[in-house]
Amino acid sequence: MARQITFQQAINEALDQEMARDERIVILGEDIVGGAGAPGEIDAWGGVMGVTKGLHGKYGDRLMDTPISESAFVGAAIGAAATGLRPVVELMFNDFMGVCFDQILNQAAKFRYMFGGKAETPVVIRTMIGAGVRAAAQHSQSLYSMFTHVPGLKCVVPSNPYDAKGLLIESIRDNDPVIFFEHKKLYRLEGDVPEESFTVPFGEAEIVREGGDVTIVTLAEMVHESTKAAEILQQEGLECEVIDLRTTSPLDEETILESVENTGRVVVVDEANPRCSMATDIAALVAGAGFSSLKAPVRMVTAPHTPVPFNDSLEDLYKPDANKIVAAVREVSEYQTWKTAASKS
Amino acid sequence: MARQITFQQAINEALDQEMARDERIVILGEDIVGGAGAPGEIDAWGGVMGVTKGLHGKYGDRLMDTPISESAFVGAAIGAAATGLRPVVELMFNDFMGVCFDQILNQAAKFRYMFGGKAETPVVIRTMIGAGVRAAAQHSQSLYSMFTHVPGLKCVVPSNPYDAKGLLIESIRDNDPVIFFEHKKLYRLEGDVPEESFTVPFGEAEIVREGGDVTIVTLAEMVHESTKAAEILQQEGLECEVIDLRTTSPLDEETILESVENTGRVVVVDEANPRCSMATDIAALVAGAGFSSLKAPVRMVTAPHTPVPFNDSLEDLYKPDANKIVAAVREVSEYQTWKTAASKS
Amino acid sequence: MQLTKDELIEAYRLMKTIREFEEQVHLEFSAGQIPGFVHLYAGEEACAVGVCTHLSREDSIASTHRGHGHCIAKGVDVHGMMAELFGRKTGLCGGKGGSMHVADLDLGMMGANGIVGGGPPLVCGAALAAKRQGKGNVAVAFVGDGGSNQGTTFESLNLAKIWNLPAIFVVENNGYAEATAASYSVGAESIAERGRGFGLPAVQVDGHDFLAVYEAAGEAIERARRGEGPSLLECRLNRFYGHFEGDAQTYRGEDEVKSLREDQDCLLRLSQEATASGEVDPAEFAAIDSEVEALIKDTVEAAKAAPQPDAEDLLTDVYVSY
Amino acid sequence: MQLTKDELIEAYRLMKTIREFEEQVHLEFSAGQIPGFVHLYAGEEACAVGVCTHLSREDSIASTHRGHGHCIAKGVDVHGMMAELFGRKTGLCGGKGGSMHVADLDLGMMGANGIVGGGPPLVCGAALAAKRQGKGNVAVAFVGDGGSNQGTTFESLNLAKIWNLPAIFVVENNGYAEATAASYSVGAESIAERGRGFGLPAVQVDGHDFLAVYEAAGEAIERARRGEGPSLLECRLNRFYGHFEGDAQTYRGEDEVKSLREDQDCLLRLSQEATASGEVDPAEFAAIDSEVEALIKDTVEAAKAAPQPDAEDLLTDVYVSY
Ligand SMILES: Cc1ncc(C[n+]2csc(CCOP(=O)(O)OP(=O)(O)O)c2C)c(N)n1
Ligand SMILES: Cc1ncc(C[n+]2csc(CCOP(=O)(O)OP(=O)(O)O)c2C)c(N)n1
Ligand SMILES: [Mg+2]
Ligand SMILES: [Mg+2]
Repeated sequence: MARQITFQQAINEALDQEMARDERIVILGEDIVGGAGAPGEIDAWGGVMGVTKGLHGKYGDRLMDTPISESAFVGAAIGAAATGLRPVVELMFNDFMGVCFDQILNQAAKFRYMFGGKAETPVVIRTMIGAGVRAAAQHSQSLYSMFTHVPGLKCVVPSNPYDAKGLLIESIRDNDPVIFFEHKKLYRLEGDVPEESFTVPFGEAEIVREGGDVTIVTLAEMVHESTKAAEILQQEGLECEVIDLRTTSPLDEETILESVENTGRVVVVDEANPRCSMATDIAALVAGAGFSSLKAPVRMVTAPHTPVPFNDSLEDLYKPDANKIVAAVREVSEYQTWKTAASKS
Repeated sequence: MARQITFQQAINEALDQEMARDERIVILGEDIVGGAGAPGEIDAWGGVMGVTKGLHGKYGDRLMDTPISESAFVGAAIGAAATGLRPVVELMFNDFMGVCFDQILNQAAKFRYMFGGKAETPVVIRTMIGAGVRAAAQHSQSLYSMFTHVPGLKCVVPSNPYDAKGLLIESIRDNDPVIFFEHKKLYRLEGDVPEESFTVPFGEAEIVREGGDVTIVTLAEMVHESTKAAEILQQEGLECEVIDLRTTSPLDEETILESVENTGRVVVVDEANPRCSMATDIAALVAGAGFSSLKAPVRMVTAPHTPVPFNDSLEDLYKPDANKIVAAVREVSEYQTWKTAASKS
Repeated sequence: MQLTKDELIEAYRLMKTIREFEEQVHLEFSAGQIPGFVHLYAGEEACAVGVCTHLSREDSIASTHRGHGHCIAKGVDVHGMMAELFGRKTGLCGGKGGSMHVADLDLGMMGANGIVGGGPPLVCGAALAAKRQGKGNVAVAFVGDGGSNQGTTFESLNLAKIWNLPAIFVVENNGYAEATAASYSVGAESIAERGRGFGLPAVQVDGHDFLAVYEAAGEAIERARRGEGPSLLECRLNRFYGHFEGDAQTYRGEDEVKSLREDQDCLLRLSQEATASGEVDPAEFAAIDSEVEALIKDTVEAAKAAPQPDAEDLLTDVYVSY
Repeated sequence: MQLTKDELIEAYRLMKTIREFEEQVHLEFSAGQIPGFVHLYAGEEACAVGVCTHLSREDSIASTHRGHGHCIAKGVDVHGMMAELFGRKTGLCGGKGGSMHVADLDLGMMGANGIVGGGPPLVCGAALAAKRQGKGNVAVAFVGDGGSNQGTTFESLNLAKIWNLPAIFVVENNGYAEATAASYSVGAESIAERGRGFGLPAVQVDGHDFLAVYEAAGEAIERARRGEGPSLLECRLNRFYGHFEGDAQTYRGEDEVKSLREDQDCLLRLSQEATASGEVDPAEFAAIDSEVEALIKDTVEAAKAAPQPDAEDLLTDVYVSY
C-alpha cells in the first residue's frame, strides 16, 4: 500500500522538497520558525499549526519569523518575488487578509498585466480557512471568493493530502501569485501521498465520485461532506457525481459542464457565505453554458449570510453538512420540469 | 418641471440636510475639506471630486481632513459610530479598501452579530468605483461584490441623482455599516431631485423600463448602458425590462424573480470582473428560484477577467457597453429550448 | 496621586478577580469544557486595573485577544463573561462571540479583538466621540508588544496626535507575541521610544507594580481629560500562561514561568506592600480572596447550568433574508 | 564623497531630462493629448537624481504615483516612458499601465505606484532578495510626506530594521499630500525624527540641494551596502505643479509657486554653483539643455506617431480563460 501521511505533513513535505530543489525559495511568516529572540527552543512552533516545523533545522535563515506586520511581510514576499526570490509566505488565517489586502489586490495581482507582461511575481501565500473549531467570527471565514474575483491571482483549495502536496509544488513553480487555502479541519486528514515530488496541474477538477443522477460541485473540506452525502444517497439509489474543484482560479469549466450534460441536475456545496461566492460562480456557469442540459434549479448549499457564531451548536448549524446536502440533492432530483415530465410520459 | 441637479450635488445636498438635522454626523476623509494646515484657501477641495465642497463653511470642524492613514480614519469612523457619533467617511477610491479592509471586514461588519446584538455601528463609507476615465488598474475597480459577500454590511450602488440623495439619507439613518458606492462617471449626470429631504428604502430595486421579452438586471453606471441597449432593441421589436438593483445588500430578489417569471430570459450587466461577482450572484438566483420560468441561458455581460488597462481603446473594450448588451439580449431572445420550440409548434 | 485604602482594596479585589477568573478558565479549558481560542491575562493584572481604576463607564476601552482582564477591570459582569466563554445564551454576547469577542458597549468596553491591531483605530474614534461630546472623557487602547508592530497601531498614534485626541495607548509588553520575542520583533530601543518618535509623551513602567502603573496611567489620562492630547504608556510585564491555552511554551526559558510566579507576581507585590506598610491587615486580603474565589466558582457553575442559544439565534443580529 | 566633473554633468543631464519631460507632459496633458491621472515631479529632481546616482541596475527602487523622476534617474528609457503616458503599444508597459504604473524591472525600477504606501513593503522584499544574493545591492523606497503616514510604511521601517535589510527610505517631503499640509498630517517633529523612533539612522536634508542629497544618500546607501542596515532620508523640497494635472492649487499661498521657481529651483542651483566655482562652463550646460529639449521633443513626437495596442492585448499578460 502507498504511504499515508497527513494533509499537514504533505504540505511540509512539499515545502521541504521544493526548498531542497530551489535555493530561491524562502519562507516568511509569523512564528513559522517560532521562538525568534526567545530564550527557549528555536523552531518552537513551525507556524501556529506546526506546518513548517523542522524546516528551519534544514534550511536555516531561509525561514524567517516576522513581526505582526502583515502588510510589510506579505508585501516583502511580493517584492522579493518580483526581484528574484520565490517566497512562500504564511498568512496565518485568511481572515487577516484585511490588514494586508492591498499588497495582494493592487500589487501582486496587478504587476504582470499593468506592467505589460514585464514582471513576474512567483509568490505563494499560504493561508488558513474554515469554520468548525469554535474560533468565532474573525478566525473562521472562508474568503476564497474574494481572491477568485481578482484577476491576476490563482487560487488553490486542496481537499486531501495528495492534492495538498501536488498543488503546493505546482503553486511554488508557477510564476503568478498563488493563494493557497488550507482548511483548518483538514490538517490531520490522512491519505496516500507519493514520497517523490510531483505536481497537480491547475484548472483540473477531480471527479472524486462518479454518478449520473446529480452533480455535486464542491471544494476543500466540503468535498468530504459531499462524499458522505453521496454515500447516503446511494442507499436510496441516487448516484451523485462529486466534483472537487481543486483550484477556483483557474476554474475547470469543462469538467463541470460535461458532468451537468449527463446529470442535468446540480448542487453546489460551499462552506462560505452565499452572496457573490464560489457557489454563485458555479451556479452562474451552469445557468449559462450548461443551461441546455439543466433539468432542475441549481441548488446552493452554503453557510447563511451571517458571521460565524462561536457557540458549538450554532456553528454546526452554520456549516453545510451531509444532511443538508442530502436534502438539496433530493430536492433537485425530484424536481420535474414540464420537459422532464413530458419526456417520461 | 422638477428641479434638476447633478449626482454630485445630490450627494452634497443629502450630506448637508442630514448634518443640519443630526448633530452626531461628522465627515472624515482625505481632503474632504482640503487645505488643512496650508497657507491658501480653506475648503480648497471638498474631496478629490469636490463632493463635500461647501459643507465646511456650514459645519466647521464636523468635517475633518485626515492623513493618508485609511485604517486609522476608517477605523476611527467605525469606533466613533460604536460610541455615539454617526460618521460618514470618504474612502477616495474603493481600490484603496486594501489598506483598510480589516476595519470593515472584521470590525464594522462583525460587531453587531458577534457582540450578540449589543452594538450598533451607524457608519457610512462613501467610495468611488468604476472604469472609464483612464485611471488604470489601481483606480478603476468596482469591488462591490467583495463587500456584498460580507454579512453585516449593506451595499448601495446608486445610478442617478434621485437615488443618490434618497439612498444616502437612508444610509446615514441606518444603524448598520453601509458602503455607498459612487460611480465616477456619474457625478455630472443631471436628474430630477426634490429639494426636501427624502429616503429611498434599501432592498427595493427599480424597474427603470418595463418590457416583457428579456429582463436586464444591472446596477450603477451600467443602468444607462442597459437602457441605451433597450432603446436600440425596441427598434427591433424586442421589449427589455431593465432592473436597477439600487442596493446589492440587501438584494431585492422579488422584483428580479417576478420579472423573470414574465420574460423567462435574463441578461445580467455588471461592469466588474466576472468571477464570484454580482453578475454571478444574480445569475445564481435566477438559476435557483427562477429556474422554472427560464427559457434561455442566463447571459452575463461583464468586464473580462483582467485588470483595467490604461489605454483608451483597451479600456473601452474592457467595459460592457450598449452594443455588447444588445448582442447578449439578442442571443438569449433567439434561444430556442426544446420546450419553447415545442410550444410554438 | 494618592489612593485611599478603599480604592487600594478595590483594586486588589479586581486584580484578584482577574487572576481567579483566569485560573478557573485554565482549569475548565484543560478539562475540555471551554471551546475555541483562549488567551489568559494572569500575571498582567496590575496593568488593566492600574489603568481602568481611573476610568468611568463613560470612558471607553478597546482590548485585544487577551481581553478578560480589561473587561473585568472595566467593570464587566463576570457571570456574563464566563457564560460567554462557555458559549451560553446568557453570555454577554449570547454565546455568539466567545473569549475573543467579549464586549459590553454600555460600560464603554468596545470588545476584545481577534485581530491584532484592531483596537487602536477604534479608540481614535471613541476618543473623537468623547472630544466632540466635550465632557472630558477619554478612550484607551490596550495593545501588545506584538500589536505595537501593526500598521494600524502606528497610524493611530499619528492620527490621535494630529487630532489632539483624548486617547491613551497602553502597550502591554509581555516580551512575547506568540512565540516571538519582543526583543526580536521591535526594532526600536523601546516601544515608548517609538511613541515619542510620533510626538507622544511616552513612558515605560514596571507593569508588575500596580502603583507605578496607576500613577503613570493617571498622568496620561488626566492629560487627555485636560485636552492635552494622547499619550503612550509601555508596561513591561509577563504572562503566566502560554500564548493561548494549549501552548507548550518551549520557546520560554527553563523555569521562566516558575520564577515569574515567585518574583514578579503583581498581586503578591501589592498585598505585600500594603500589609508591610501596615495599611491593610492581611486578613482583609484573605477575606477578599475567599469572596472572589467563591464568586468565580459560582460563575463557572452558573455558566455550566446555563442554556445553549436557540437555533434561531444563528440568524439574528444581522441583516439576513438569504 | 566627491563627484567628478563628468558625474556632475551627468547628474545635471538627468535632472534636466526630468524637468523637460515634465514640462512637456504638462503641455501635452493641457492640450488633452495625455489621458488619466498624471502627477509631475518638476521641482524635485535633485532628490531622485541625488539618490539614484549611487545606484546600479542591480539595485532596486520602488516609486510612487509621482514616479517619472525616479524612472528617469534610474535610467529608464524616456521614449518608452512617454509612449506609455500616451498609452501606446510601444510604451514600457505596452500602454496598459500609464503614468501611475511605469515600471522596468530589468533596470531595477519596480514601478510607480497608484497606492500611497504601496512601495515600502515591496522594497523590504527587494532588499531581502539583495541581502540573500550577497552582492552588496540595496533597495530604495521613495515615499511622500503623505505616504509617510501610511501604516505600510511604518511597518516596513520596523521590518527593515529587525531584519537588518539594505533598504533606504527616502521621504520626499514636499509639504503637501494633495491639498493637505504636511505640517497638519505629520504629528511628529519631523519625519526623520519618526524614523529615529524606529531605530533607523535618519537625517533631514535640503532637497533642492543636489549635492546635499547626493552626500546624505551616499552615506545611507553605503551603510546598507556594508550590511549595516536601513536608513531614512527626509528631503525637504517642493513641487512646481499641482498635486495632479488639473489641480487649481487654491490651497497654496499666493505666489508660492512663483517664488519657488525663482528661489528653490534645484537645477538652477546646481548649474549656478558649478559655473560659479568655474568647474563647468555655462556653455556646457546650455548644450545639454538643448540636447535634452530635442530628446524630449522627439519622445513626444514618437509617442504620438506610435501605434495603439491591439484589441487582443486586452486579454494578454494575465491568466484568462473566462
Ligand atoms: C492581524 C493579526 N495577525 C496575527 C494574529 C495572530 N495572533 C494572535 S495573538 C498574536 C500575538 C500577539 O502578541 P502581543 O500583541 O504581544 O499580545 P500578547 O499575546 O503578548 O498579549 C498573534 C500573532 C492576529 N490575531 N491578527
Ligand atoms: C492608499 C491611498 N490613499 C490615497 C490615495 C490618493 N492619493 C494619491 S497621491 C496622494 C497624496 C500623496 O502625498 P505625498 O505622499 O506627500 O506625495 P506627493 O503627492 O506630495 O508627491 C493621495 C492622498 C492613494 N493613491 N492611495
Ligand atoms: Mg506580547
Ligand atoms: Mg507630499
